[in-house]
Amino acid sequence: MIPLTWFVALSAILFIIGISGVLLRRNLIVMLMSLELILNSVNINFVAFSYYLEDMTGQLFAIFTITIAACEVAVALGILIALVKNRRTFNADDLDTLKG
Amino acid sequence: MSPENINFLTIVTFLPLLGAIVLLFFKDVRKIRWIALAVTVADFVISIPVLTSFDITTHHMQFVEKYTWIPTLNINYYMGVDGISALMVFLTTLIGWVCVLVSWKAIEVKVKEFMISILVMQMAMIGVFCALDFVLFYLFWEAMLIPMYLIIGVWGGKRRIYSAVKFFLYTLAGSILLLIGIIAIYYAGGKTFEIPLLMEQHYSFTFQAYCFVAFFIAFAIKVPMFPFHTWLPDAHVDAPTAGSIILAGILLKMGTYGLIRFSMPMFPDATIYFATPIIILSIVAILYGAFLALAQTDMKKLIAYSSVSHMGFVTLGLFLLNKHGIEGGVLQMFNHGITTSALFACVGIIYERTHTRDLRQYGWAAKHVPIYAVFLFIFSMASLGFPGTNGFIGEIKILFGAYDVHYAYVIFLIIGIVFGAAYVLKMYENVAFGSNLKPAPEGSGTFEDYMSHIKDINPREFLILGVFTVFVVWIGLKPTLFLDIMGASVDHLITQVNAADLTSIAAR
Amino acid sequence: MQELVFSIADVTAVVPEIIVGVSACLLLMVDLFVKEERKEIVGWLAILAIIFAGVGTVCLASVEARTVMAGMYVVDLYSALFKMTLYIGAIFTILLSLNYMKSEGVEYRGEYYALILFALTGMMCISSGADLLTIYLGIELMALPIYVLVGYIKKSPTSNEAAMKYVILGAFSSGILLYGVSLIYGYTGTTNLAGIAAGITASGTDSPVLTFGVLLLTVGLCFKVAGFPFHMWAPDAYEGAPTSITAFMAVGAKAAAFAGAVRIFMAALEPAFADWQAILIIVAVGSMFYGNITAITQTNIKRMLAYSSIGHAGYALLGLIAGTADGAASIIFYMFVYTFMNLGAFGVIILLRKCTGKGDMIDDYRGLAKNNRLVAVVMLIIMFSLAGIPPTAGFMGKFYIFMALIDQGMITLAVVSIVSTAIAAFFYIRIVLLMYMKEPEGEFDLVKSYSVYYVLAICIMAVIVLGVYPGAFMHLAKAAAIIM
Amino acid sequence: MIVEYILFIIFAVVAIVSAGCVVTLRNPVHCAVALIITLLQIAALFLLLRSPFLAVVQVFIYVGAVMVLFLFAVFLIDVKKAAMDMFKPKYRALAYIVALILLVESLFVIFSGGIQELTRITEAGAEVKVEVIGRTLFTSYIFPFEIVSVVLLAAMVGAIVMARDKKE
Repeated sequence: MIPLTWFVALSAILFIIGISGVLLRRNLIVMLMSLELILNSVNINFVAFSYYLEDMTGQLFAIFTITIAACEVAVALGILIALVKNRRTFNADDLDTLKG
Repeated sequence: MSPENINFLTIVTFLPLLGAIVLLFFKDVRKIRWIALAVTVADFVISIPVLTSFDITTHHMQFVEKYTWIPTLNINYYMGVDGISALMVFLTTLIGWVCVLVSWKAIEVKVKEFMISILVMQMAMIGVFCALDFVLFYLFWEAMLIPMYLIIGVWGGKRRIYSAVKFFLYTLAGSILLLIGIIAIYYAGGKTFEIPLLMEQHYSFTFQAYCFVAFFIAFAIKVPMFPFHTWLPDAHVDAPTAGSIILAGILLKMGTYGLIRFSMPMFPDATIYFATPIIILSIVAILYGAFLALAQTDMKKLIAYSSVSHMGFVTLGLFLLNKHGIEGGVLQMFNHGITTSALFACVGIIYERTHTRDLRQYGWAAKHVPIYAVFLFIFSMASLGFPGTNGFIGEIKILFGAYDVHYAYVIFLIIGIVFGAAYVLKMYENVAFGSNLKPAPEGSGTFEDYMSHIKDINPREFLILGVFTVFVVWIGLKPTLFLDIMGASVDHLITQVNAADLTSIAAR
Repeated sequence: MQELVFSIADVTAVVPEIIVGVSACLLLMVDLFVKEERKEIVGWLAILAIIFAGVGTVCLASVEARTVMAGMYVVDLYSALFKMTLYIGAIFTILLSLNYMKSEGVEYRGEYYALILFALTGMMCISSGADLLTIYLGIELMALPIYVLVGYIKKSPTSNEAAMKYVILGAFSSGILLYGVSLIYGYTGTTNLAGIAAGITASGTDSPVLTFGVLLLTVGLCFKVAGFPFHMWAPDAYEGAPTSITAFMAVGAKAAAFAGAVRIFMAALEPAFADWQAILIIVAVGSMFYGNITAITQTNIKRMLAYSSIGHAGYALLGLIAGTADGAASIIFYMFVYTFMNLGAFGVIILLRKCTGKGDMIDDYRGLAKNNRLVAVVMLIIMFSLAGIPPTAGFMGKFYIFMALIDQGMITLAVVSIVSTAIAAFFYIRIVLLMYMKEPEGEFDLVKSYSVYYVLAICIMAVIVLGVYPGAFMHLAKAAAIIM
Repeated sequence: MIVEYILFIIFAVVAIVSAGCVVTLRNPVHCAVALIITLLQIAALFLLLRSPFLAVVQVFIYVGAVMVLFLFAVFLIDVKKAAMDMFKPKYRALAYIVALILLVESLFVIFSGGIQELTRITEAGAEVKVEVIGRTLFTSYIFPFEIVSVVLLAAMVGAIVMARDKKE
């Protein structure tokens, strides 16, 4: 049987990659993709724990997470489109009307 | 109905607030002035029974009212007065209507807001003297901040914004320390905010020392004691006359009152431990204030610095910790409230006519405005402690008290009194007997033209100054009434301080 | 065969949520039949729905705390008090919006009110959630509509931009929070709050898995309450959003986030107190000082209020740090008071908005008191309340928190936070100073909108009444915190 | 089973490499494709964890819906302009610090051995039947299920409001 640690390690790596993606990339779409990576790493955790604990909660939680992730993407892309219509950018550094 | 059944203190405290609310619905400036006057006079009249039916044989709190207020935090609405606070309440209501009268013509813009500020201020000040619950006390204490800030900042002189902000920040800094102290003592004193209960506790010396310092700084800023006094000259100079009177008459007394009510009875060990340093600070304040007053040419600034000096007498008297000293101190609080208020009123009266406070611009008062000059003379004499005036009684008692503790103090005090005489006489001489040949201010034509516009005091002003004169002479000739009222309370205060655990102090 | 595990009693317990959620759906349909210039009707209907929900909540609050929906949801006094705060926040937000959204010329004004109701449903789920899943879903249901609402003025680049930044950082924080949840789930084998507490007690608190999970969860929640250093979304989102939505975020979203945080920390992570307390102390002290000091240099009032809200989040966190029932009660009280203060402040900003370009800049308040005495007095009282000067409610809120803190012997922390209060007073009185002691530069032509006037009147009354007589509500808050 | 180990390693390595591609590639289209590959690997891992239903959901919703949405957005917006865009040094140091902290923390968590202790089963468990999931979803989890349906509706309304212009 594959040790639980392996799964958690994989999820941690994906989590860190996702976080770095959000913090490093300036392309808004890629930032959103990195957010998906984070959520997926969470799901690996949930499903793995669920399996190794013989408890269904984790799986169910993962289903909800996937749904929410879809919602987030829909809203975020909607906002992105509104933004792009106004000013043709999707570079986060160009968002400088608001200082700070 | 017998006096016991009436909630005198609540009425006295909240009547001004009620008046302020009523004022909201009026627009006519004349009506607003008359209503404000009526409210303050009524308040004064109601406060008289507090003094007349006061039982002078006991130090216990009187006219006590106690209701549950915020049970979750064990906070009560708890009011009551002893001999010292009763005097202060009386002084506050007295100053209240005088302030309204003084501002009758002096305030012409935003009269409604001004009168509301004055009335709210009066409510808060009376509340401070009556509150027997620490949180209630703090609420009133802080409530004074907003109206005073506005009084200085909106109706003040040239540098009003600077002075208002300075006043606000200094006072706020003090309040924060006070709040910390209050919460600390709540837990140390058995989770209660009731001041009489907290006085009965005995706290460890370390705790006393920390709390004493926190409270002391908070109160010293209000007094103001050297070196926390720098906000005072600015605030005085830029405040309108009524603001100066409130500041000098009542607000400064808050600090010394706090020392009497909280610091000394609650932290007796620390009081004895810190008494000598505070006396030295007081002496520094007396001399320093007097020196600076001597150097001023602005009349208001001169009186402001004289306040620093006079309040130094008060703190010194209090921390002598003997009967003469404390009685003298408390009496001086009252006296200073009368005398300095009267002097500020005098400044205001002449300023309304000449629009200058520069001493070098005067010199004709005795000739042109003789009645004014007489009043100014009386108050000047009272300020320097001339026998037969109220100042003399207070200062002589403090001198006696000081002699009992250490004769060296007396020497410094005498020097302070001499300086005091010097600056007061300088001021009076400058105003009343200077040369007649001083040029008129630019743009006001010849000297004769200029002087013809300057009239002697009118009946309204006569009333203001007359009332102050009554008290100056009354206390000067027959102080026993006032001393009797505070007597039992002062005795009790001395017992409380002497309950200090002297061995623990000696060990340090 | 599993049978349905919920009964009619379960359904009645969530009636307020059902009312709000279903009304949101209904409003979407009603909106189709309302003419463009009369969309305000939708807003009034939304208010009506919230009032019904409020009545429902009051009726339910009279019964004892009970867990329903298979342990997913809890109905108790604690959630009822927070829901009342949220209702007030939502109703006032709508009242502030009625005129404002129209004058800004915004499209889809009917959907706007539906989205507010959706967000409100989410907030209610957070405050009543008894399972990390419910709380997480509540957070998302609150956040998604607010992302959209922040960007609702589509023509305005600042609004777009604010929404974009908010959505990315919001989703980012949700991700971090979820990762923490997953680790805690792995450690305890459940997402139920009570179960987690039991699990932690059983397995001990020294495992790095738990510590890391708690750390990430705390960070995620601190993002949601905008605590330093996880505050960076707040100033931009506050400044760019429509002012009414800024108010909604400052009031509703913050209160809901605190409702969730208090429940998670006090009910589920209580055994791991030491782990999160240390983090929260850093966040709280950082928030108070960073928020209050940065606020001093701001020139835009919405941005200043954003930094001030960071500072206020710091104060409220102190209640959690105390970790007692009094601490939790002080947060309930603080959030209630904070709602009125902030709504009042944003109401004044909206009133000024009509003068073209005015209202957003602090300098716009110069001399306001000269001809608009009433508005100036309102702003004065609110500013002093935010600064925590008695006899306003702001003081009582802070006072209660400090009491709870000192009760636990954390005197240094209390002193530090009181000092930061003094710093905060500085920028609040600056506005008073501008209003009262400077001369106006031009005429003020204020918006005439009775709905805004009502909001301001109620806010002022509440600020004063709660400042002078906080006893009753404090008592309720204490009772709620004890039975939680 | 040794096969499982091998499969895990393959899936994991591919997932990590493609995830790395997502955050490093220039062209957003390439990033999207890399993300699809990662998501597919994760679906495969779900199979290893005996969760076929989730694997299917993962493929359907993520790869099917979400990624299509992404690609739409990418195509809708000028790709060439975005392609020029790469790492900007603004927050780079901060990002590295955060990533490093998280890495150290994670390594500590993983190598402390605490995780393996959490395992409660000794041999490979049985898969959770779809039927059971469905039942639970509609009984114990009915309330979250309802909330999530509201979330979906709210998100839909929100997305439409944002993306669509009202035609007069």
